[in-house]
Amino acid sequence: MNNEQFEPVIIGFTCNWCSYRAADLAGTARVKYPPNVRLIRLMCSGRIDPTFVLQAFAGGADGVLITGCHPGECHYLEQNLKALRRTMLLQRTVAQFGIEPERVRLVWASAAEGVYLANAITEMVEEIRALGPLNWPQVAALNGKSHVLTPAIASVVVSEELVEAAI
Amino acid sequence: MQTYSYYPGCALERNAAVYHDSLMAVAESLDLTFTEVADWNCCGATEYITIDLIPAYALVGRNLALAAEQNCNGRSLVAPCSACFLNLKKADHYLAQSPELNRKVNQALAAGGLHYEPGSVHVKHLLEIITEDVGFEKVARAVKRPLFGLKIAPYYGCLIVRPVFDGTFDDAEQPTSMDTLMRTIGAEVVDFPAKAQCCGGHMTQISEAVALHLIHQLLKNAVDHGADVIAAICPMCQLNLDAYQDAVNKHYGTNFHIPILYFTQLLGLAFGFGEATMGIGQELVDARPALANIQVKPLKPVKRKRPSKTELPMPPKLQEVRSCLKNE
Amino acid sequence: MPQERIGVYVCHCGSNIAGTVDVEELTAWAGEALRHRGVVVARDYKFMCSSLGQDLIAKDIKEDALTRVVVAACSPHLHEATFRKACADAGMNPYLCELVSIREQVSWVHTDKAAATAKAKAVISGGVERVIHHAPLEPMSVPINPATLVVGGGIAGIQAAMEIADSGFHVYLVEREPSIGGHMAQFDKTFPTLDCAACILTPKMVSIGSHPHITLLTYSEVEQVDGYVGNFNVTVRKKASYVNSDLCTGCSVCEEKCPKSVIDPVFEAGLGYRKAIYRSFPQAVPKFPVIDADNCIYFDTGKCKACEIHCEAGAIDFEQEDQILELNVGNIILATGYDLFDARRETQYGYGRLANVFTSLEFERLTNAAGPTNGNIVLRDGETTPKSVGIIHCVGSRDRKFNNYCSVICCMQSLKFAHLVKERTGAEVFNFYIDMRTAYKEYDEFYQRVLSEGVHFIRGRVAEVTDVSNTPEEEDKLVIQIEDTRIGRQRRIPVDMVILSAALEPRHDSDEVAHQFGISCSVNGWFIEKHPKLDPVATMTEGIYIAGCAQGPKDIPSTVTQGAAAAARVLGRIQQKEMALEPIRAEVTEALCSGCRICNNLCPYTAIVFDEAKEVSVINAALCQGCGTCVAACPSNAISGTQFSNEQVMAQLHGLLMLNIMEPVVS
Amino acid sequence: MDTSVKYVRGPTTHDRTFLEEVIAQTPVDDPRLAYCVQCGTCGGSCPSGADMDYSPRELFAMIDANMREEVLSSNTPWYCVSCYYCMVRCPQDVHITDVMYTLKRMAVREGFSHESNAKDAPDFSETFIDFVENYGRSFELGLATLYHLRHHPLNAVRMATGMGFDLFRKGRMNLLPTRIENIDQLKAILAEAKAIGGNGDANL
Repeated sequence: MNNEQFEPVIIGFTCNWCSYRAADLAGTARVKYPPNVRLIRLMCSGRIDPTFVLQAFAGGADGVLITGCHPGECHYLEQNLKALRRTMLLQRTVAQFGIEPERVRLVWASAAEGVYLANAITEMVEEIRALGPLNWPQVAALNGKSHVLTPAIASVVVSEELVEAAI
Repeated sequence: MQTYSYYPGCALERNAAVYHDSLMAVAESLDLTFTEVADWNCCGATEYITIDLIPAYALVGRNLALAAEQNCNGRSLVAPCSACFLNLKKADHYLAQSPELNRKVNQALAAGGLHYEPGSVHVKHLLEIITEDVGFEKVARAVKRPLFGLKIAPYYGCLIVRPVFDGTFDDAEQPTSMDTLMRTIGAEVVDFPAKAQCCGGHMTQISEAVALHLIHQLLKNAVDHGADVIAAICPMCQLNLDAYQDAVNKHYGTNFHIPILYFTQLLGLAFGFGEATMGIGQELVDARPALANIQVKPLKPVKRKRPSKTELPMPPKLQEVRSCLKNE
Repeated sequence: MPQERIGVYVCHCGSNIAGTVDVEELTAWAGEALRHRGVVVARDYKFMCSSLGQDLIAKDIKEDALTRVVVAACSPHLHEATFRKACADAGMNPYLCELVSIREQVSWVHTDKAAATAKAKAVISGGVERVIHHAPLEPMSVPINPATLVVGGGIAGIQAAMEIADSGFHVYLVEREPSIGGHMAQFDKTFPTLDCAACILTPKMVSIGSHPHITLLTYSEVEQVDGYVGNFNVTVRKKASYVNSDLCTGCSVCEEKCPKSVIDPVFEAGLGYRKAIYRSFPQAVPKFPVIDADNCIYFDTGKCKACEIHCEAGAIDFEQEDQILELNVGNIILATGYDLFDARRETQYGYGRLANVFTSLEFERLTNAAGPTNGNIVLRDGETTPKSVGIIHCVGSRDRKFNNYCSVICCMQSLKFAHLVKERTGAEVFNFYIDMRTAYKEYDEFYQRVLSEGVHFIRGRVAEVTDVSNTPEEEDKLVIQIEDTRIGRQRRIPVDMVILSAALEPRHDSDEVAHQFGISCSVNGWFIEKHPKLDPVATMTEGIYIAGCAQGPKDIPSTVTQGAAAAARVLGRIQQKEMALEPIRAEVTEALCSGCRICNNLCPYTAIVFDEAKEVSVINAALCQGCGTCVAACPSNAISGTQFSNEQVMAQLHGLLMLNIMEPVVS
Repeated sequence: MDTSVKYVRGPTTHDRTFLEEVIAQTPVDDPRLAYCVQCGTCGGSCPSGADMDYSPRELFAMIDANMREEVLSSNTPWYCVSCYYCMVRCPQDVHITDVMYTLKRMAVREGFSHESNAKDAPDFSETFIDFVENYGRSFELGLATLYHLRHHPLNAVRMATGMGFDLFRKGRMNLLPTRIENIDQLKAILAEAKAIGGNGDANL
């Protein structure tokens, strides 16, 4: 595939209090960023289940953007730090699957940082574009013909390591 | 023993040779080793950049590349001349900031078989090394003959404190590090509000009137506050204030006769080196009469007059606040 | 799962969405490509949020027996409530409606129409998949405790407290300093009318002090905030004042007798002195002094007790300790005010080095009849009247190195200063400004008045204030060096006194305070309001309101307006008696719980406890705030998060990636 | 964290303006020239401001007004002493000194540099770099003599007899320039640099 024309699909997880509002603010301020990212709103970045991320990759996403409040500014005290730990372990885990860890990116964005979030999205899209489409043969093997990772299979894949990360 | 790469700059080869000799002597007293970057070239001063951009950065880039190459990675590069210091620091900073500039400059360097990775050489001014890396305590321990009674106006000039790239080590308007250093060697530091003003740089060559105005302002301010000697940290500042003092006197009908010494000469004297070793006498305005003011014992501190009943309190100095914050 | 009957509604939002997204194509696509997922109706309309748009949905719910609704329009933070209500009015459970954003996240941020339309399809597809898994919910209802906490006793807090207490509801007013009054109490005159600040403020302060519905907690700070709207639990530390307020008569003899004088950095802005036992100022409310233990001779050496000896009421109590108070309130108003920019940071203006450079707050004290000079405008020596005064605007404001905003009040304040100097000393006055900003009722008229008084106005930002003199006229003067931008020339203007109109900054601890109360600060550090135009005193956190300069720099009229507005919002809540809360909570399915207790320590609100008998974890719904961390962490999938269940998120993901579409869509 | 918007040229139908050209030829992506609010901090701070025909602030307004010839013939950039006062004080963080260097380069390139009353300044720079390019080091005596002989023969005499003689007597002036060892390497680097885009355009 010609990388010049490759349009990656990125799934972004946002927290209801900071980063989703930053995305709203980017809109209100008419800041432009590439349309490759599709956002899912959660209450908190601490809600991010590693399975979500793996499911996104299995379902055809080329990158996953995890966003939350800045450390110390979590609406739920410090759940964003749990997202941080999970992200770091996720990056290690996906690397073991042969996925470039850069495909999982964590960005802190406060409700005031619309421009910052938009810039981070633009940067990530360019980076993933440079990496090219995700190729994850392990999942194909696990699932047979299906390209969808069921939660059940995912939890097998995820292994104890992620349970540790979740804590 | 701390080791630094050393970039003397053209002026220290001849015009400011005493700066080089005195800083080397002082370095030894302070356990510092300065290894000269082999085959360094001119930094371009403020001239090359006015004609050509990429060659100007490539010229500085060669020095940075040589410093990095000569096994000095991780070591700081010390420049005693403020203009050289800024050129080296600014080139490193801008190359890191602008990928395009970096690409072009490295393409030029490649023609000479060199390469420079922005950020690999940490450029520092000599004053910064002595006040921050060595520290005042160690300087104080090296003092053998304190300069009691000598009234010094510490002159910083521009390029050591300005521009500000991710924070400089001292204030851009009213720096104080050399003040403290001069007090550490026993000297008395006079109030010198013009301490970071411009010496005129190359304007002596382009518009003497502008240059003389600036030099006059500096000399007048130091003399107004009772200084015996001005301490300089840059060869250009020293040259302008020293060599043009005559011209200022003629132009303004003044009679300034204030010697301009490098701060390292003053440190050297306090560390016990002889006047000859410190190159005293090389300056055009002879420093020896002023140095004769050095006392054996410290002057009695002038008692601050009791504030009158009506006097309103002054806000505390920012430094005091800062140190309070550090203690918290 | 029986097939749901889903309606999809695409909003044009005028041209806001339709300008960048092909709404017709999008609607047609949703009706076709998502039909197999249950979409039975797909419509587009100019403004879905209008009553006609809402009627459209209501009609379909009734006539087409819709069981789910997806609206593709603006951010759920704007209109989720609108569409939920529309659905509820039509007889559908409101939580079966999903609002997806194709404005903030699509049309406003993208430019390519085809790409934007393609993304909008994915977003709708995600919404449709998600809404299938929605469950009908009932909002949780909580009672509203009618008591209110107001933090900060400046004019904003005073106004807010007064409005609420006058309506008959109880207010706890917490103030850090020994007296209420805030910055306004330090001022002499207020612009543009020049009425005396004390004359209009002190009566209000007195009313606060004696109000039957106000508990005044001065010299106190909030330590901890728990709970949620309607039912906050607030811990307040009332610092030991070492004065028994039951006995103290406020006679101030102790202050006279105290031998220890210290510079007062707060009320006198460092320009005057107070004693170690002190009231902030004579009209302080409450009238009781406090002992500053850090400076008290007795606390230092164990000797002195001059205050105790001379107190006839026997009110001095060196044994007093800090008190911890627990308050239960339903709503909280934060009116914590501002700090003045530390003008020493702009070294070129010489504040702290040059004696006769003053800050705006110092000058307020200098002009105040009750200030250190009894209102005489004099130099730092306390005696000499200046013959020329320079007033510098925008010190620390409109400057990327310090504060990248306009502090709003400085132009008017500087005009006021110019007038006062002129009126009281006849000195020559120079105002140095970048732009003159006098936008409010009667403000520009005041500028006209000061112009007529012969004050010089020099347009330009001052380069430096220096004591380096070049000419005999400059000797012993402060020289203001500036480019006079009216003539494009550099000028050096010698003056006797310089006043720096310093910026208003967020309180130094505003970040910690925001965190404590669960709200956020903007990039510049001001508390963020719920909506910058339409909801300026509410915050994203239910039950927490903001007023005055804590929200951003503003003058006294705007501050008072906000104080009253916040009070009105709180009174509205109190009158409701109870309010509906979003049912976003986590639940444990006991049959799946393995009792591993991993979730127990994760909860920031300690809402999860372990039931020893059943050996399962249990979530207390009243404490749970719905962050979902436990849901994500549960290794047995035993915890589900209402509205954000695994099924819902997974389904949305599935939809966003278009895995639900039979044939790949080529856009 | 800096979350400000970078200067991005909006959609336009016109050719590149003079302002955009100056921005593009100044090193580092955004010298922030477009943010000037005309406060005059630069003009007020400038040690040689009194002798400039336009204050830096006026020059920036003139750049925005496309007054190319007037700007490039101005003596203002040549009177800049590189003291950086304006740059540390500018509330909008405009890289003023760097912009002045850009204007000097443009003036030299486009032949305007001899229009201003600072017409000797470019020659001083050129004399200086002649030595640097041939020796790798600067050479004070040669620089001063050559430059003054060209422009101020009287000064040259004064140099030789007065202060210059004093400096020479004190051993503070070289009679001959020092040449670095690897001058060929430097020459190769500078030749390549000139070939790449010696005329600026760091961002082009």
